[in-house]
Amino acid sequence: MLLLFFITAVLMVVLIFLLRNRTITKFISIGYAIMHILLSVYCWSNQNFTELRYFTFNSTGVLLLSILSVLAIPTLYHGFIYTRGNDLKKFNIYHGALITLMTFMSGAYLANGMTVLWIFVEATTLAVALLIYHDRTEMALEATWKYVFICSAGIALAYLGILFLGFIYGREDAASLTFSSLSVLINQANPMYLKIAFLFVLIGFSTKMGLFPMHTVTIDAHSVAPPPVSALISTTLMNVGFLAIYRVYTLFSSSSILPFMNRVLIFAGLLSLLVAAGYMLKAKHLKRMLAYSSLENMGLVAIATGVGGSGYYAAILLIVLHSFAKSSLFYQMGQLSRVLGTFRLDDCGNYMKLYPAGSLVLITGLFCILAIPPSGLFISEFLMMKGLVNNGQWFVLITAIILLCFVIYAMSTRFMHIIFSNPRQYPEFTPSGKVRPVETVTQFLLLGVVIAICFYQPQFLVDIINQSLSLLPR
Amino acid sequence: MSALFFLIIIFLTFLVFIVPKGYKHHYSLLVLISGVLLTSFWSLQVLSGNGEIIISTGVSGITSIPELIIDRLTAFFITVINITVLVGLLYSRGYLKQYYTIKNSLRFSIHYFSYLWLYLSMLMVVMIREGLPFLIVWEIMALSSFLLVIFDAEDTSVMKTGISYLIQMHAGMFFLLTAFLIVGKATGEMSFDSVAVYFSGHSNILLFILFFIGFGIKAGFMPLHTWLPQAHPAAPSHISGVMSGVMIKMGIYGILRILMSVHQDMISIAVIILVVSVLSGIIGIMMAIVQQDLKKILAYSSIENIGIIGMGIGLGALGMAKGNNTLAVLGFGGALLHVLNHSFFKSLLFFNAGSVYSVTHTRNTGQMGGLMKKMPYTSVLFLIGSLAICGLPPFNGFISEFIIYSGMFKSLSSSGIYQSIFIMGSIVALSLIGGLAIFCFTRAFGIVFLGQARSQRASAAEEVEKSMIFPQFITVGFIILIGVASSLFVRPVFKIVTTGFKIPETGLSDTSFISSLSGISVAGGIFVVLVAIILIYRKYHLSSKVVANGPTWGCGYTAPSPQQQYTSTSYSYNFNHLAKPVLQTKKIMDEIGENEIFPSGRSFRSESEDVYKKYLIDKPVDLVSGLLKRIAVMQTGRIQDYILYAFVFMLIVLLLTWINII
Amino acid sequence: MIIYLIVLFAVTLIYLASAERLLNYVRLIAIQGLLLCGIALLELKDVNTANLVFIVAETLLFKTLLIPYLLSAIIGKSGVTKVHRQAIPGFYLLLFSIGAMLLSVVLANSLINPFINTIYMTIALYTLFTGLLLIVTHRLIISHLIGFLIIENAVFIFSLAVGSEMPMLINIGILLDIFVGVLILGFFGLRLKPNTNELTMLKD
Amino acid sequence: MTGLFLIFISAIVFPGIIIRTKSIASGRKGPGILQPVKDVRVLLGKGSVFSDTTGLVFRIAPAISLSAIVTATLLIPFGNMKSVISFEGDFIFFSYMLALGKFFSIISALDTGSSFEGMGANREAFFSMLVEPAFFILMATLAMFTGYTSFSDIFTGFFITGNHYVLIYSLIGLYLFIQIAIIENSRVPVDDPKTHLELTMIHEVMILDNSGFDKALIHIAGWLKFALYGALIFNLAVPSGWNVFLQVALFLSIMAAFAVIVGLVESFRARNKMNKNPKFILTLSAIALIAFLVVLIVTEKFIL
Repeated sequence: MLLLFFITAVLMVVLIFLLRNRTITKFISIGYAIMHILLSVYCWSNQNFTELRYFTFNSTGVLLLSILSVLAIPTLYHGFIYTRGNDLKKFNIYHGALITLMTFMSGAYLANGMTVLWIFVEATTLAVALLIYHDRTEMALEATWKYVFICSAGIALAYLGILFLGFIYGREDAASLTFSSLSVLINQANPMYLKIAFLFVLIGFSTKMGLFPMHTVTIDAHSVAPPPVSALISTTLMNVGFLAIYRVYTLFSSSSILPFMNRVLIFAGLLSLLVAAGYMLKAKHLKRMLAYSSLENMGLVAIATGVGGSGYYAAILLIVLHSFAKSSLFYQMGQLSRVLGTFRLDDCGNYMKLYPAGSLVLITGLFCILAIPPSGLFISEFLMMKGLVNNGQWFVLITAIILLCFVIYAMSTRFMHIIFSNPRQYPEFTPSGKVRPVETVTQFLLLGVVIAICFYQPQFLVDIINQSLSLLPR
Repeated sequence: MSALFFLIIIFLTFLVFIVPKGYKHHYSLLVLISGVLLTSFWSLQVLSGNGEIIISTGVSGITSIPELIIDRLTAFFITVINITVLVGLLYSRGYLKQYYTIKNSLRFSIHYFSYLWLYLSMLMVVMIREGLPFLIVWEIMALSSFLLVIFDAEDTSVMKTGISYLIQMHAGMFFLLTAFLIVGKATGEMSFDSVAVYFSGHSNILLFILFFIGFGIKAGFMPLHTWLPQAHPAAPSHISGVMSGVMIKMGIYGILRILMSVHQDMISIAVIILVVSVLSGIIGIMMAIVQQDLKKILAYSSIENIGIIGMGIGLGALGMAKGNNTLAVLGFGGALLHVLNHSFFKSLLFFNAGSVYSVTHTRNTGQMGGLMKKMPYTSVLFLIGSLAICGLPPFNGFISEFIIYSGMFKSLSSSGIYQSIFIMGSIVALSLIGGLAIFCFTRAFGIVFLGQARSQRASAAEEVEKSMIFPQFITVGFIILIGVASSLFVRPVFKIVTTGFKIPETGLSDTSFISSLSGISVAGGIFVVLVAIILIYRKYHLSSKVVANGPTWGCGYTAPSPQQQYTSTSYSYNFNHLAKPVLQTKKIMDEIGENEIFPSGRSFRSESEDVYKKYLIDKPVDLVSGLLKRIAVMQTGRIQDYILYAFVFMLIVLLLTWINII
Repeated sequence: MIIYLIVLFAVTLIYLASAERLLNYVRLIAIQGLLLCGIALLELKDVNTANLVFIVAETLLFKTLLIPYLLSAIIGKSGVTKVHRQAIPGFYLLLFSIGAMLLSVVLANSLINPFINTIYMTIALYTLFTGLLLIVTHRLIISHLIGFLIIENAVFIFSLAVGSEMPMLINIGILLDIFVGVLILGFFGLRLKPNTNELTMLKD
Repeated sequence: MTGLFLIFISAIVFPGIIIRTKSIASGRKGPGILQPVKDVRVLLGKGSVFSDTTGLVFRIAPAISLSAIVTATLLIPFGNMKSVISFEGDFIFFSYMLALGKFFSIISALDTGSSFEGMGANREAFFSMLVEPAFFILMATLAMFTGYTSFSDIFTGFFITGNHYVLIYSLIGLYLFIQIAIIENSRVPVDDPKTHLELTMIHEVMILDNSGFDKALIHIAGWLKFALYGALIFNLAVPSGWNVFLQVALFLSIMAAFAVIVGLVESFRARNKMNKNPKFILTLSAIALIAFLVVLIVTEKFIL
């Protein structure tokens, strides 16, 4: 079934570039989205089943894959609206690159070996580069250049980490061994190797995950990419980065360096919170601020994983809910740019009068992303803090709380400024097409899911998360 | 089955978005009334019968819908919530008419939706006992009140206050969160009952302080109060009425619930509460006296009344610590009754301040005056409210202060040296607060309603429409009812306290104390009869005499102007002079330079900014945000710096592992 | 015999640290490609044809011919010949590279492991550090590109250090890496306008 | 009931005695004792002028303040006969009822809208706020000493304890009640009724605009307040056990002595500077606290 999926994907991309017809490209992309949903349904039905020797459907991969399939439809829908004005060539490049990106990401989710995962992650960088460069502006060029360069440099570092993995067993095709077989040999390795391997992997994949050391380029990429693409980047692509680090973390969790890993993750998480809070206070551009909020949430995920115990559940739940909340906010950016014409915060204003449905999305989205209780993110924040209190890490708890308060202050002032205050100079920009409120339906659905999970977590979600934590120490 | 009704009401609140703009008010009134009926049915059932009702819905999942447990204390707080929230919504119809044309229908639906959810979340706060759902509902209360406060968010100062309010509520919630987590860590389960288990095993003082700070921020005790005087003037009046009448009482509810499960070192807890409440009471009312903004005066006087409630609780705790049952019952009983009374007269005062604002469009007392002639109903209601808040006899404020006083006096003779010093201190504090309250509210009422109109706005004022006046008669009815027939209300309150705090049934509730309450009613009755007799005789007497009108006695000065009247600053001048160390009143006038031969126009403004806000909130926040801004210099745009960060991060981690910190 | 090639490789690294002209960089990259091809062929004993084709393609075809050609085209277009004043003075860079060399020797010895040939470990670490140093200390985009290519060479040497013969998967990985390098060079190098030798518009 | 009757009589006589002592002290014969009553009767006969800036409050305030003081008198016991209304904690009701009277007189002064009356109102509110704690400390001390919390029980139980410290409390109590009466009625040390400069007055300036019937009510209220505190002084000074006739005689003589003292103080002492008053009033609370310390020692709580 997976092979069928890959082949049809390649076929579709080729068709798009051959036929060069706008409606056909639309149908192909919708067909691809449906096929993707079928794939995730298939993966749900037979979990832990290995296909094509390098891909197993283990629970974390399947969970993140289903998030991608859920987000595929709205991304395409908003993509159609966004690229309505572009010429045919750009339109086709956009959709071709989008399909390749989604295929590579699905491959990364299901990979069962580090090198296979590494190859797909490298491939996603190339696919994303095309999408970021969609607007063909000077800033887009610079952002793409930086993104590709830093990502490949980071991934090269990650590859060194993987090679260190290989040194541990001395066998030639070590890197290609599946995770399960690797975990058996883990404890006779020299801990210094494991530490350096984990460090390299963490720094390498932090470019993808948007965690502290190499988060800088993802923020540039978000501020330049078209909103539906940045919705995908800031959610599913970051999940790929998280998955890579998470795989290595589970791999090494049974060895003696578990405390080292936890402390490094908390250290990186706190630093990303610090940087995010600092930049949020100075944010002048709306999409960059959302990118910093992703940095902050990924910092929380890192702290949650580093906390252990109830923190693991919190991390996975945070990843799932963050994907929904952040993507709905980025879809809303598409409409906001059409209504207000700019992302510079000083020129945005009285959004409530111009587009009430959108401002309602902004208000609910603000509370969901800031983990203020009706949002499910509060549950994961609660579990994270529960872990912190159980481990007695008071310093981490207090700094996290203070930084979160600053982040809440910064984001709510800017969001409320956009919605309520009247801008300094009324923008002479008249909205091009009539922005129909029906476009916000997808965003309300996603935010509704986030709020619903705060009150009632369905059993299937709880089971799959617990399954994905089965390898980790209790 | 009754849980089903509650879920239906919760569902109905979402439909307010669909209802057309004109009928949003009626729809939300309908939903509110059904909620009030349902919950008051439950609370009456509990108050009349004994024991508690448990309403649970059998839905599972990690955070399944929690059980709603209603015991006597919850039933009491439900009645407090129901009455004021209902009157608030009825009042808001007239008040919001002025915004009808300016704001689009989504703003109104958000407003009514968050009003209903403020009501529901307050109900659930008092009904839920489990840790996590309690925190969720606690934050929903803060969130819905935030949305209500920023109703007219067009002007940025309202927006800024709203956001700083949200942040302080969120910080308060984090305190509660940490406290519950500590309990969860020790006892494995997070709820109010497991707090009792924790208290029996461990030292109570630290955990109590955490809870006290968390609930104290919401209640508005002195050092944590800084959001209150900002949020209330910014909010529309019916919201600030409901918020300061009812919402800050949730903090008091939380403190009472925790106190019920305290086992050891109750004395130090009682001393902490007493000291903090005395501080809040005195400094709260002292700040109220020097404020110019009418709603700020009322906000600071809420802090004072919270201080009085806290004093009652502190004395109750002192009584329980020393095993002095009369002090315990009277202390807690007085505090609970003052919660009810305060919700009545404070919401009454805020509603009338709202009527004044909706007519004169200003809150600055310096521009009001002589409104009594133009707005008779509003001013009579404001007068009743200020009489009640000063605790003057025929009204309900006096009853609760009387209970707290008699608790203190009764226990004086039977208490040791330190306890009697504390009680004497609180007697002095309470009497001082009484005097200061009279000073404050004579100033507020006199300057705003009496004398001549000081500005064109005040002279052009006319009475608000009837729909804003009639709902307040419910509250006035309760104020007078509690004032006169006080034993009707005091007996159930004592029952709540004795069952809640497990204090053995003293002879108190039936013989001597109730007789003193009836004594008060008799004396009050005599007073009213006397006044009536004198007034009737006066009417008859003056009918036969020559009654003429003339200008006020100006000591010969023939052209008095309204500006010469005593303004709010001059009224509080000598007090301000006396209380200089506590209230730093700043005089803002740009000095005249030496070489300025013909100085240009000067303006003088004196304001007293909140000392606590400056030192406790503004300074640390600016310090940390300045630090954060300096740290965030990483996004330099150069690729080599980005690679450098990775390199440096790796070196730091390797270094730390080498000297094995990590 | 391999030792001589490795020592020569180390010498190219030192020259890289002290080079001034961009064209020198290109020549050094080509020499490194050659050396890598020699080391790989000598190191891997039982090389089946598929592996052989891979290695030759990687080293000879890409690293010695295609990439230097693209680099010189970019340098010609961008009009910048020397790198002085665009980076920290060469003398200090050389000091850093010597420091990096000592560090890699120390590190390689501390990571003694029966499966790893420590010589390869030292040279790989040294290449990695030089690559990072080149990126960090220069402001020109082209020197960033060259730094990146050197990190690619470090990865190649690392994979050699693993064992006697190269697994297929690692080859694909390295090939993909080099492909990305070529993509960056080809697509972006040409597209960048000559005067934008450093891009710093996107910042906060 | 006899207590009530006696208080009314002494109220009528009280102002006359003060004026008489002041005139004798200044070498004049002075008007008759009942002269103030005659003035009031003249006032009742007159019509009244209302300023057009005043409203409802100005018209009902005098009536309310008078009836507040009358209800307060109902609480005062006489000898071992209980007062008309007596319940536990009735002195709290007593002081808050007086406060109610003050509240209305203050806002009626503000209602006239003149700067003089505003000044008077502000001072009245400010000084009465400072005097409240003194009264409460004294009553708390007495409640602590006797163990009861209503006027009648305190005063009856006050002398039964047979403890010679009783003398100290009665002396302190006497001094405090005299001073409180003087402050409440704005007599000399705090305010000079005879001054004609509105800027320096307190109580007189608040009733500048009242006329006719209302002014009469206010005068009566003033007298009653004096009689009230006189009765309290009597209850503290005279043990309740003695026979009734002796107590009635003593009551009247104490009342007269109280009036004479007020007159003498008014003739021989100048008025305090206005900003010295807060300090003067605070001394009262300090003295009351001394009484509190004495109680602590007496009831062996504070072992020296």
